[in-house]
Amino acid sequence: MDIHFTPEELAFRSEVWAFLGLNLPADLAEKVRLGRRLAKEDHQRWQKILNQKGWYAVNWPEEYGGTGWSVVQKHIFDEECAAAGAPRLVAFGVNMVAPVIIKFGTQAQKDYYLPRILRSEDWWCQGYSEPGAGSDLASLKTRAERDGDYYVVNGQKTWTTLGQHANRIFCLVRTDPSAKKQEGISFLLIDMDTPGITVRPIITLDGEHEVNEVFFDNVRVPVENLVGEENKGWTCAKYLLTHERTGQAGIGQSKAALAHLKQIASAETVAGQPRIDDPLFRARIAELEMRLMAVEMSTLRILAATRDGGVPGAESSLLKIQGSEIRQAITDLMRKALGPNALPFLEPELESDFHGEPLYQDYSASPASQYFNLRKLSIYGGSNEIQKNIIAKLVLEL
Amino acid sequence: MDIHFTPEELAFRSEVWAFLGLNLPADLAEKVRLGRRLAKEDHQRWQKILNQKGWYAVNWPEEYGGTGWSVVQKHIFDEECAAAGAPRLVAFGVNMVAPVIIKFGTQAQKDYYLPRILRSEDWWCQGYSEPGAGSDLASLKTRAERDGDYYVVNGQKTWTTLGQHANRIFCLVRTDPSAKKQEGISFLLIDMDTPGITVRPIITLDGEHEVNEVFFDNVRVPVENLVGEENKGWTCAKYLLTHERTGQAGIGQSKAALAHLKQIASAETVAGQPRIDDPLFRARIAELEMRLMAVEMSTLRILAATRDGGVPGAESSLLKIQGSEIRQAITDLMRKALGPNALPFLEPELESDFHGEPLYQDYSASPASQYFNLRKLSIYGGSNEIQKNIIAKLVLEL
Amino acid sequence: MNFELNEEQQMLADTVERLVRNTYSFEQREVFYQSPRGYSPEFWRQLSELGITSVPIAAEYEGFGGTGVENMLVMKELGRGLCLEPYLHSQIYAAGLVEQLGSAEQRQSILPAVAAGERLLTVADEEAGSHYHPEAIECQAVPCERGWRLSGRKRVVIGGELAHTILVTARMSDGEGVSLFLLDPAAEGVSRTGYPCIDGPRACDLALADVYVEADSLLGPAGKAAPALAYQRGRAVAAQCAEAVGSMEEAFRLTLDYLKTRQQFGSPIGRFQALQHRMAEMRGELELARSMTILAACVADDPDSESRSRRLAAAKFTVARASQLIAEQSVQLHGGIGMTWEYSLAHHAKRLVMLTHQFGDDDFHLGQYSALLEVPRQASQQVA
Amino acid sequence: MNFELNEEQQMLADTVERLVRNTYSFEQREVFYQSPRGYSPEFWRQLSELGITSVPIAAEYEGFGGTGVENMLVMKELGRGLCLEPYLHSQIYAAGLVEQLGSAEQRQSILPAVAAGERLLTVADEEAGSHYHPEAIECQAVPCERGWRLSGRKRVVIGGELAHTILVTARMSDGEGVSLFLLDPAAEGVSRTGYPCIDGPRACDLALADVYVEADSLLGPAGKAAPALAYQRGRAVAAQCAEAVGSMEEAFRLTLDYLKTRQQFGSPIGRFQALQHRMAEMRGELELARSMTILAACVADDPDSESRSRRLAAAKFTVARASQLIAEQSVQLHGGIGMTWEYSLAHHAKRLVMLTHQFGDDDFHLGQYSALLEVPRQASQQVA
Repeated sequence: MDIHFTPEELAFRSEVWAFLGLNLPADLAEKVRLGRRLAKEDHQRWQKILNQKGWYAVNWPEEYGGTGWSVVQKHIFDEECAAAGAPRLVAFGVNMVAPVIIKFGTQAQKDYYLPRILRSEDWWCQGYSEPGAGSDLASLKTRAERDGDYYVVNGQKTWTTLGQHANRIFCLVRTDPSAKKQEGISFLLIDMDTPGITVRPIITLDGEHEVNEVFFDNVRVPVENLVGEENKGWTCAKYLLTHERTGQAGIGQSKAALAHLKQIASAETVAGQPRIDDPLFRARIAELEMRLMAVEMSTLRILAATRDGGVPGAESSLLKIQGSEIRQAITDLMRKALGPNALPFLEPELESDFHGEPLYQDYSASPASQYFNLRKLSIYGGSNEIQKNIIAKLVLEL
Repeated sequence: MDIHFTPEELAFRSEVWAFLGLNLPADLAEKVRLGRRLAKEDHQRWQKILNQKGWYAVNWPEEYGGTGWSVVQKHIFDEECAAAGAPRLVAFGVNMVAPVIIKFGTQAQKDYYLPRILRSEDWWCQGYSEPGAGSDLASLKTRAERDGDYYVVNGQKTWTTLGQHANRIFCLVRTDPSAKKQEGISFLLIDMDTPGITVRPIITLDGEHEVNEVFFDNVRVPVENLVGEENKGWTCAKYLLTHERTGQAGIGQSKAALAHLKQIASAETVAGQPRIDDPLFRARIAELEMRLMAVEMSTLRILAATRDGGVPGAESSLLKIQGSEIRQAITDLMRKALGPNALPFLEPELESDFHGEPLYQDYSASPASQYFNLRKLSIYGGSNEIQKNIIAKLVLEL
Repeated sequence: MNFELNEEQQMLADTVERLVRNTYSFEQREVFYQSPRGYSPEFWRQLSELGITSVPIAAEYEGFGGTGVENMLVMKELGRGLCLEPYLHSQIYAAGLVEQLGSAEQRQSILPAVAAGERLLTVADEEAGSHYHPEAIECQAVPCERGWRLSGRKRVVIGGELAHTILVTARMSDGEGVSLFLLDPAAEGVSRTGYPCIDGPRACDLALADVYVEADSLLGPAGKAAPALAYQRGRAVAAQCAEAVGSMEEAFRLTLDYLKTRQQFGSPIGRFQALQHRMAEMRGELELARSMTILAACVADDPDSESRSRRLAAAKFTVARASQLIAEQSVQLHGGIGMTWEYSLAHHAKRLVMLTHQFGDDDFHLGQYSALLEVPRQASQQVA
Repeated sequence: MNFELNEEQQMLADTVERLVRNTYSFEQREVFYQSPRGYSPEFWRQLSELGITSVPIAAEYEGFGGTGVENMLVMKELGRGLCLEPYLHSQIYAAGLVEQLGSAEQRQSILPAVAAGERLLTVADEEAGSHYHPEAIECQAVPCERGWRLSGRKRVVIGGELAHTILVTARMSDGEGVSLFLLDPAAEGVSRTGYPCIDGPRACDLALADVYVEADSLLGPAGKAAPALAYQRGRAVAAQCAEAVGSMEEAFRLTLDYLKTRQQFGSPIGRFQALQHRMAEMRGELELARSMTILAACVADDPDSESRSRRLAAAKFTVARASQLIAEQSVQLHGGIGMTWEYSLAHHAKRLVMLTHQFGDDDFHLGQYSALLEVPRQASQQVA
């Protein structure tokens, strides 16, 4: 037992650091640091750079193009990427549908989809939630009826993150309406260009268009797009959820955000005195930093204890709760550090292509927006309440 | 709407203050201030002084010897008593069984018991909880079977506070075992000297003997000791519970405790600097004082909104939760203010008759003990969880 | 001590409540928000017709002569409706400063028009580096012939784009202390950059480049505005607490309704005990916020004292904490739907959180209270 | 970086676990507590026979040469059993000071006997007004012929009644800084007042009235003990975190069992969602405490650095907060039964809360961490 990095791990960190220094575009890092919106092209640009190095599909098995890194290496990579201001990877393709295809897909599906994901030719989105089925995911109603070599899909999905960019969607659909809840659900891959699909934006409280409603009106999906067995889609869903929750811990992101908070709290002054020198505010930052240290150690410890490449079972629920709470707490303090300067709602300054003079400081437009935006962290991917239910049931056996 | 005291209220405060200055024995006040145990005689001495003035049965209707005070007057009285270090009144007689007897009792019961309570001739205790029926009070099992002019009582009560001093106990007993839960329960007054009653001490984590188990083995209780109707005891119980919860808010006690905390935090020094000058610790005290101010205002407001003499319904649950939490929070800080000096467990210094030299300071023996002792506040009188259930059901109608 | 409204007060509350309910549906509010002024001149006209704009102004200036309690009643309903009009900054805060500091002439020339809703005021007292400390400013007033020249930048002046007169704080170049000036925003050298705040109302940044103001635009004695600013910020804090309570009540009501209707796992989600307990806790905090808002309203017009300052700080602290709790938990209990622009709840959440960014957040008022904490003297002798 | 115990470490953990389970039932503990020494000499003998008392001592002094990880494994089991023996103060804290500061002769004469469990040590470094700040003391050392005279009072010396040697801190009368002296408690002028602490172990106050100690009782250079005290307190903090984790695990286990068996309202109370969620939250905090305890164990023997200090402060802070939460909630979830002397849970609760009163509570370590917080330099230039 030793929490010190080995010489090999330190060398790996240097390698990552050097790679980022050479290859991460400065304009991208700047946008990330300032909390700007990232355009689809911004994401794709970075994905391609990573893929060229072979560092895009970090979580895949080596035979499919993964890195074979240890839990600690992945952690170092995340942390360095976040610290350097690399865009957070959009998980739906590379870290969500891909592991499902690798585990449950046919050879043809693997051969077709995985390279397209690696090359950023496909942008995936997730068709899980429905208006009537949020936390109670298994009560979903979108139907897929077999018609020859096709499924005919009807229904509605919602909270589809970045669906406006996507050309593909993976969906949970009900293939056997007579079966009970979890049974009778299947996992389908759908081309967003198929006739009958409509995407409608949902504007969130921070004025952003990040999520969407997706409507399916007699959408014909070839049966070979079924992943795993018909009516066994819940198995894929559960497998994917633990992947998703683990990814959501977001330690690297939190560390970068905390560093940014400290910069803001040092730059913002009251009567010339930096906010970070106020004993109470400093203690709040200290408390958060200590908690983040604890969450980081826990994440590493829990991931290291797993055997199958760092995806724990029910304990991923703990990581999801703690990871989301700490990210929210950091944006809370960031907003507070700005005092009255957090009030202006300067949407143009948040645009990906904003190059003007900021009204106040370059960092001042995003903290309040981000604080509101990140309320989602404790809601999506299974709300934190659902995670506590899971812990009570599966970990505590209550 | 005006939260300022009227001239009459200010005059009343002066009157109470003057009375306490003349009549509260200094040795009693000293024991209270230092958190010493109070002997039965200590309580009785103070009760008799109050009764002589006509200020003992504050909550009774005037015709039975009550004061007819307004909610604000009662609050002023409580606050001044607590500030002066008057012993907290033991509620079981004067403020618990008495209101039940007044509301549901026969004339004979009123004529007999009320004067005895006023004159401190009876010490009452409460026979509610049972080993198998804590929060789920209505599941109690102690039976009372009719045998001629007597009930024959068998069973066990527990958590009987100061039962070792009592000569009377009021009990909830099951008179109809076939009825469902709340039905079939009756409210009985029992003489503790009746053959078949055994009292056994329970020692709590702070080493105190404050609560007891009471065993009933074929205890014969005259039928005229039934209060209200047979099998309708739950009505009395509910009535009493709102009285109990309201009394538990304990604002006066909390204010006195907070003042004591500030004294300790001023007296305890680190390298010569009073603890209260440490910015973080000072902020913790400030936060608590602000919260207490809010709880005080809420208590007054909720009590003032009631018509029948200051006993609200389900909203008393809010007062119980907030009142108990704040008292616990004060003892928490008091313990912390002492640092390592809170560790010694000096039981002799807590004795009512301790007159020796304290090992450290005269205030240092009790804070840690009190912190542990007051964990009871969120457990008894219906745990705070039960209170939240009540709020959800009766106030929020969820 | 009594907690009952008198008949007149109850009527006032009912009037505003009805007006807001009838003219300020959430859909209407969105229209007002998107409009050029960012609020509803028509609603403002109705407020003035009903005499509501005159409530905080003294009777001698054609006002209603209301106290903190009347202000509370009005602000609570404006908060419930998420109203965008600059009532707090114009009618209460700025008008209060004019009334406290102004000469008889200044008061007579300004306040009746304010009471009538015809003249909008606001206060420019925050700067980039002041963070709720109105004395920590850099804007300067240099004396010149028959007046002063003002230079500096002001931040986040609520309602500043449309105000007819802006009360500007400046540091005296030739001495100590902060002064207040009546500024005509059309004066040469004044530039305003407007924007919406994230919780709805519009504000502006104000740049003052050697702006000339005449001698009679000084409000009160030179360099001595700090006590009045502190006192009137206290009145504003009391009113803002009421606004927050109105918004919290509405957010709580929406959430409670949602819990009773939204079905998951085969029953209304309000049947789940964990959510019930959270609602009970929120209800408790709301109750405390209400109580402290009443306390603040009742002491807002008391003479200045440490006790008044402590109580107002405690009120803002309590209300700010409750506001954030109820904002966050209301969204959480709603799930995704609580985060959508098209649902009023999301805007209540924003309002409740961002209100804490005016007149001091919870930590600011915790600091204020700590500084004023009554500490026993020579306690060690007493207790040792 | 790896989180696995090696075979030897696993064996050590199992050995202590078994010994504690077999000899330290809660009923036995009560007997030990009531006995004159306040702990079990027999259990101590068993610890020494199995070599456990030697774990923290370096091999050159006939110790096992364990690191922070081995100390953690031992302390966790002692915490689980609520053991009353002064392992932490004697074998880890005091022995560590001797090892770090002592001359070769001092080390050789003391440490082998300590490793064998034959000689008990403790440290007297707290005074009434020091509150976790070992440099804030008043006890004085006045030089005299061939030695020093010590005067002053020490508070709450854990295990001080039975220690064969007490390491006493004193301020040098003729200069700056704190020194450490080896004190024979039988020396003239030493008086001890013993008592139990509220969480079980016994301690004493120590009065030193012109106590003569010889020149060779000085441990390390005169006036320069502060860095060693800070460093060894760090090792003690790491070990104490482990003790707390053992106790938390047991309190959590007892509570979980209780929730599964206690029936109310017709079902086990563990079926109530509000209690389930609270248990999930407690489980989360326990997990964090475990992780930080591992971190602390791994850095405890690192060379002194700000990074080590930060991590140890963070560990103690995290563990102290978790300890209080789990103590309070375990009692609450048990109801009255959790408050009774005859049930082990109540004693775990006391232990968990009162452990925070040694080596600094959560606020103390929050302050330490704040002081060491890494702050970006010239951040305003970087970000502006």
